[in-house]
Amino acid sequence: MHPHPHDPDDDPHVIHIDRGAGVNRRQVLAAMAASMALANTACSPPPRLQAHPYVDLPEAGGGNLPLYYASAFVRDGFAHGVLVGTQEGRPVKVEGNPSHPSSLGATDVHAQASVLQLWDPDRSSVVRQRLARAGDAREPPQVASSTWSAFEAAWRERADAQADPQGGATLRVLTGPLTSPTERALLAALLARGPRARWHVHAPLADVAAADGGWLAFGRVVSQVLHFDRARCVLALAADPFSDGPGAVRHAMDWSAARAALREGGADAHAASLFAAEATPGLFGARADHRVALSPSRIEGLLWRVAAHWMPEITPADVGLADPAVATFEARLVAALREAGPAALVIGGAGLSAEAHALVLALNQRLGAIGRTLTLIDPPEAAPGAGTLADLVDALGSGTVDTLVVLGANPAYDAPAAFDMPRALRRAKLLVHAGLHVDETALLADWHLPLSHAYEQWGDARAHDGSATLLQPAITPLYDTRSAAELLALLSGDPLRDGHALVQRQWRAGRAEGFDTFWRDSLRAGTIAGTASAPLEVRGARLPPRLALQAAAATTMLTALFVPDAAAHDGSFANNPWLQELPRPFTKLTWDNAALLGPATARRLGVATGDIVRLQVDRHSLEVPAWVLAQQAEDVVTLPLGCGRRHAGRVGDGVGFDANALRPSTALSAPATLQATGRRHAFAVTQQEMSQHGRELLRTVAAGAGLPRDKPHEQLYPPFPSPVHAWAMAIDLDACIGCNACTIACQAENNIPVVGKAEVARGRAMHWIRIDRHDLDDAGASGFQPVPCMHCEQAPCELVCPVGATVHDSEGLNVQVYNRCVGTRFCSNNCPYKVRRFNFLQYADATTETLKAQRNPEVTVRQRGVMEKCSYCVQRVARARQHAERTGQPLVDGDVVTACQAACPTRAIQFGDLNDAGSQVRQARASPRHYAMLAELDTKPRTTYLARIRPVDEA
Amino acid sequence: MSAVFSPRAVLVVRLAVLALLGLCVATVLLFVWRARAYERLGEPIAQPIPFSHKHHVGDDGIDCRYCHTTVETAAHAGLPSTAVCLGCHAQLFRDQPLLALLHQSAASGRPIAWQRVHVLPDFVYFNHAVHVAKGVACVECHGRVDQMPLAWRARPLQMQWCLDCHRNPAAHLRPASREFAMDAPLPPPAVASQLAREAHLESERRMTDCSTCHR
Amino acid sequence: MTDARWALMAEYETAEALVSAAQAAHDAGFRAIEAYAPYHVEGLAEAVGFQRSRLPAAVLASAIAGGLGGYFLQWFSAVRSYPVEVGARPLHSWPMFVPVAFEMTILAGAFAAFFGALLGNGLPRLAHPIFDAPDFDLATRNRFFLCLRTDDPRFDEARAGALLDATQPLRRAEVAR
Amino acid sequence: MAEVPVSRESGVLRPGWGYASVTDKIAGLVLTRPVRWPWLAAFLATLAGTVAYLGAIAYLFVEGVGLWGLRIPVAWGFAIANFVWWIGIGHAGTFISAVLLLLRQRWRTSINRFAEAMTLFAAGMAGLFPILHLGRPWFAYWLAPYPDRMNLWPQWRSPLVWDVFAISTYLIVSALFWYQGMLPDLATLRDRATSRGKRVAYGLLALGWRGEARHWARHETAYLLLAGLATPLVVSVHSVVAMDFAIGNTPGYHSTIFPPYFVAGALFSGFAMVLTLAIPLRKAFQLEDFITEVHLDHAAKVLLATGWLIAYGDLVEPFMAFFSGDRYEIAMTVDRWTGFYGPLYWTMLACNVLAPQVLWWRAARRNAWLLFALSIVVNIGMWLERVLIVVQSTSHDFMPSAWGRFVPTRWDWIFLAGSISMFAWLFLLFIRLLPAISISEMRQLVKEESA
Repeated sequence: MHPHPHDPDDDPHVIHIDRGAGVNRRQVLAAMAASMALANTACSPPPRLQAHPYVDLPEAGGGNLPLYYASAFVRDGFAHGVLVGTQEGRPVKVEGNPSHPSSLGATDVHAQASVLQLWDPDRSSVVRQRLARAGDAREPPQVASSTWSAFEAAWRERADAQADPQGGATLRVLTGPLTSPTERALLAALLARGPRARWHVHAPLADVAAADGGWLAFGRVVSQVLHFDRARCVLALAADPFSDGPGAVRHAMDWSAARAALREGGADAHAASLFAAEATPGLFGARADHRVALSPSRIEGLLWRVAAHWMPEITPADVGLADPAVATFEARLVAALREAGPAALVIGGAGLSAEAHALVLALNQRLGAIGRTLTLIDPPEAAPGAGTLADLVDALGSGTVDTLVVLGANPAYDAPAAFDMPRALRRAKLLVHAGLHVDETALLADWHLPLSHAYEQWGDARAHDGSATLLQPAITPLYDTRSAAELLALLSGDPLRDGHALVQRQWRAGRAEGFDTFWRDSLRAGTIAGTASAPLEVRGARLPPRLALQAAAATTMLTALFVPDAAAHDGSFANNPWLQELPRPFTKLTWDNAALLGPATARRLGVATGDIVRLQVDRHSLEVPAWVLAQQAEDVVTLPLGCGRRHAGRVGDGVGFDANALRPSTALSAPATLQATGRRHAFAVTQQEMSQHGRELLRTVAAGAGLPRDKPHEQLYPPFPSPVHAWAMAIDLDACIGCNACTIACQAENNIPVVGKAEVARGRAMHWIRIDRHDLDDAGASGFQPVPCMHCEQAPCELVCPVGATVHDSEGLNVQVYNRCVGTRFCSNNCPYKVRRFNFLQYADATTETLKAQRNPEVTVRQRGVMEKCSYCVQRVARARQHAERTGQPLVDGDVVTACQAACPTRAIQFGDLNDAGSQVRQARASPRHYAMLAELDTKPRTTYLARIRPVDEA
Repeated sequence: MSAVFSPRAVLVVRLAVLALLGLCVATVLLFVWRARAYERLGEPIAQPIPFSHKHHVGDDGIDCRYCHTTVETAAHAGLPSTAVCLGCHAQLFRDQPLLALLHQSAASGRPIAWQRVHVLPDFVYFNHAVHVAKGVACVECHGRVDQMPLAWRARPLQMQWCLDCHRNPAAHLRPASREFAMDAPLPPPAVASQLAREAHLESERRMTDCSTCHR
Repeated sequence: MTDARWALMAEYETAEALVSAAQAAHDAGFRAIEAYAPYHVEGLAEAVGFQRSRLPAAVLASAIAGGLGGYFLQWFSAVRSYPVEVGARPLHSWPMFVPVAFEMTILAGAFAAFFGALLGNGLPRLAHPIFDAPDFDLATRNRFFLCLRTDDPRFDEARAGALLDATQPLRRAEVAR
Repeated sequence: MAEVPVSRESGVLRPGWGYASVTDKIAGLVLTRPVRWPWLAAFLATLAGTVAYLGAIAYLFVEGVGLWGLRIPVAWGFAIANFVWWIGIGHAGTFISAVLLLLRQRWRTSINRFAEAMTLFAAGMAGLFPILHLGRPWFAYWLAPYPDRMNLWPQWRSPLVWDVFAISTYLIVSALFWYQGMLPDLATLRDRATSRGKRVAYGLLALGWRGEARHWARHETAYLLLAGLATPLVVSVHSVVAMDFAIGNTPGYHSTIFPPYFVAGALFSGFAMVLTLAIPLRKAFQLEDFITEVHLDHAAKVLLATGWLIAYGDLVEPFMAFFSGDRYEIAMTVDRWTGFYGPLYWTMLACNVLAPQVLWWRAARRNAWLLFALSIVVNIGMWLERVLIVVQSTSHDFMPSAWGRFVPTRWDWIFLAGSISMFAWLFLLFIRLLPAISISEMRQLVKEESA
């Protein structure tokens, strides 16, 4: 099933010069062209290239068509089902797995970027052993590369000590959130071997309060599976269900699907009305029909007031004072919730107290939502009996820990500052760390063991709804690495060592007969049927005590909110350049993080965007750059985690600030104070102007209404027909939530280079599809608009190219011919949509082998001095056409799916053939909401938009 | 004062001017020659194993597809893997010193490093499968491989040359049955146009679109 | 009959003197007359019997050819050789072809004017008998010269000499071949 | 010895000059080298600048145009502004020698030669920039039509291709015109020179010119014909350059007034540069008798007139923006006034429209040093004008979400300075090696202006 091991260099279709001359061909061509131009008359013959065939043709065949392997992308322990697309044996692109509950075919930015994580040149590739222990952090540790067998030998000795029944040496295992049945079974076996062995879980982003909320309400931990498709009214309190948690993509998908009727202009069939009370701007809030920005304490006040309508037992004393600022919002909300009844859904998020979370659960129950718009399940990551990080720190402090194994976690970086983790870790007598990178923790460890990437290993993990998901390798490990399961097997001295065997053993249990078919079907589907967690039966929720209204009586203290960075997440993606250069949805900030402040708060503190401020949380303080954001709640300062890595790699080191240094505990919020320092910080942003200046670029319509059809202009010339196919794209702005998945998908598919902070600051970001954010009103409502190339039928860019490097083809594509481009850049000047990107310098990395291996062989890697832009994934169009021509079957709608379209979690992007009367894009163009951007210029764009629908009561 | 230039001086000047003109012409010719040299037409190329198409195709009559397995299904015709060679040479001539490298490769698992004969710049996306499906025979671009002791490039593989065919494909088509025959003659025009119709080739405009070959 | 001398020469101080002398020589029937001046003297060429040059006609012809050629080049390459759709403009977008055609017109005309003049004047000609004539380096400063060539069929030593003397030149000399 | 004829007082030539004295004076500039040290100092300084410039170019070819402050949306920066500016300067020469010749303006005689030289060098500097500006300069030859093995041709609808033809034609024609006019003077140098080397060198260049009557006649015809061809050419060239912008749809580019506006601007900056060069030249080599107050006065008048043409353009641009009611044009115009580049705009107006108004006063027109200062101001103003058109327009076009500012880097300035010093270097070479004033035409002038 998985391809035969082979180094990409030995690929028959990867052409390169002899090892001797380590230059890439493009440089040679350029050099030759240059030398010709410079009339260099030296008659050196062109370089003779070599080709390396397979030794044995792999099962997969030598063809150049992509092969997809159903596997999973694992983040925070949860599986997101994906299809790993390999070209010539190399994973180059990830698509969503349509049959996976968390994906339904869509992906988010991290899943899209995960393929680059696999090829990350800074990945840990060898076992490292520390020879002598450094007295303190300042001494550089003496480290030698070692081998797995050496480690195993060393481990055996300790293991025997641990096995001693009379309280042998203590063993502690620290993992991130763990849902993999195989790994948990192996871990259990390991812990069973020694009486004084214990497991600790460290989830830097886990919301402790939410878990406690479950205890308060039902006396147990629960996790919620949300069903947006069944909801008629959704209230998100300090939560962003469209981007937080493993179910985010599914939520967006369900919500979008449920709006279909509304979008068709029909009656408001199942479209949910979304209410957001958020402390910091999120994708859900931006898309909500009604949104208010409030500090967590005021959000809780709101919650209690709203809950009181359904819970007579809540006394007026508990309700507290009304909040005039949100009166209208509140009224609308209550009405909407009433109307929705059991189809209502209330979601609580990070920053709320445990009591508030409990109240949210109780309210949902009272509304009848439980079992309908949300089901409660046993948390797949729940680790009963496992200790917390705090427990571990205590244990370490007491010096009773002989051996500590840190598996796939990086506490030395992402633990709260209060724990002073580096010091604590040094107290362990033997510290073993296993991870993808030689990170902050690895540098403290006595042994560092390189782990395999998800796409290199056999494994399993659970989806947000508990469905078991299988991981299968799309390529054999690039380095001598082990999967977590294989490592645990080694640690526990399991007779089986091969990941494939381990996972099979796990799932063979009770499936002796028919296992092979079961296995094949499960692999093909990517998930194991019928493994979704069963809904919990819960008794009536207990009403939590109302905390003293100290929060309501807000002091001058700010509330610091610790949130995952939209790109770097908890720091595990910090070394991923695609993500670092990805504009954060609201600030359009790249290669950085910033402390977000509300406008009034900023005014009060005399802080402007770019000012460096000193933040004080408890006894920790840090100087960070501030960003004033209209959408941000007042009295709240948002601190994105995951940046400021010290040992992430060549990309992630020292990007932004490390907010963990301010965390007093694992809680996600804390009181903070702030004052300006008077110094300034330079940000690199991709969009300066958020106002549309009255230009209707992003247009909105009332529900059921349509836009006036702009009448066609008089034409001077006869049109050029597209006789066979006429490709076009339609983007539904009512569906777009601005999640950026398309941007990264495009970057992965089309070999788009990253340029770095300095170049982004100079306006040279290369993304082919950029997401413009427009302020829709002064209240801070945001609209997102993906802008790829418009493929204008009357393209201004083509007219001005002196060498015909950008021209039209007979299918209506505005093609950019890189090898003809001389780089006058007139096309970009003449492009009204400014979608063209230029290689001002040599951006494409021509030297790093692993990065070259990630590239899509179907797309030219652009040289310095060449213009590029969205090509409608012409390589995918070509692949479909060539298949049709070879097999003789005509192309049908859906045969060509662009990378952005495939990734979109709300199916906002349609691509197809205008000559095909039944095509999706044709129907989209017929919609009354359809319009072309800057239509007055009469460029006749092939990429057009469907207007966003305004909330019903604003129409 | 006497004249600046004696008749002899004039002669010298004339010669100098002539030489200068000659130099210009020479430079132009040099560049033309260099461009041609790049193609290396008809130049046999030394290979680590002196593989003879003449022997395998011409004498033994082995079909192209026996080694170039993906030519009908993929963009690349596919170089035969070591295993394919061993398919015969595990028995035949196994002790030939010439084949030592082959057995080494099989043993070590390291591929044989062949010298490329047909190379396209990597901004050109040529698809064997489609061309074969449309009736472009191997011999059309690769020449009489069955007469090459060591393979060489038979056609320039320059854009101009590609366009010649893309503009008038009918003149280069053969019936599917004869595509892999080296000595198949081009069918008469009537048949050719019939073939073109059956292959329903796209319009000349489509076939000369930049996006047909470049991405 | 071949003469060792190339011409008889007379030197003058003013343009008027040269013009009248040349006129006189021409009236006297001499045809192989050459007059040298440091600048363009009105009427001198006519005086030595120079008819209007055909240069303007040549320039016009060349300019027209250049213009047509330039336009044809564009039409051929854009319509015939490799037709490509560009910004939905017609293959033969003649208004866009005008500027280049115009520039080609000018260029061809200019070449004709420059090289036509050289050709007509028989230049470049680095060596010439006159350069050896006494004082002739002043011909590019402030002196005017008249030459009666010996290869003139009407040339006759005595008449020529007499005629030149009659014009009271600054000096008279013989120019060796 | 007393010369006949001798010039009398006339505005364009002081009295007391004859054929010989004129000839010796001007030929002397080249043959007996006066003003050695100042010239040498200037020469070495500009040579250093030129070498630095070439170094910068080499570095640019290695690194790429990313060295400059270019970005999306402002993909054109100083390089294009410099190009337009230089080509504008390159217009005065041809205008003076061709148009004024056809108009039989005697005052052109003593300034046309070095004005033409200025034209050539300026056009050369201009011609360099579009190539430096390419992303892949080594493929610049793809803009030329030739039968290649890709069967590809230039895209004739692009104004950039028109540029290639216009600029190269302009360079060639100006060079021919210049050389044609210089033939007799080269002969003069050949005959005046004393050292063998110089006699040979100038002899070769003179092509054996000997001033025969028929030669003079054809020479005159050809010269007039070239003037007749150069006159429409000079208009066409900057019109084409203007179309690089006018053809574009960007607000601030897409404007029908550009061709005449640019041509006027060209003459404006060109005459400014003529003064910038003439005034020091005349002082250094005591040419006050040839380049008199009358010349300065006339040049100043042209400056004033073209200055008003520019003012008209500067007025019509915003007017049309508001008159058209095009929201994008209006927004761009308001930004030009009040935006990031606002200060530059007002400085530009001060330099181009306000400053030249002093020329209403005769005294000012005849005050050499004031004119010199003014000419510098105008040059700066015109450069700012080009920069504003190129940079500010694109920085503020259709998509607010894509707006961005161009900020020049160190390298943008290096290339501007480099081209200026290379221009100066070439000009210094010229006045040292070739007659800076047309000798034969001066003789004719002596004749015409003599009693």
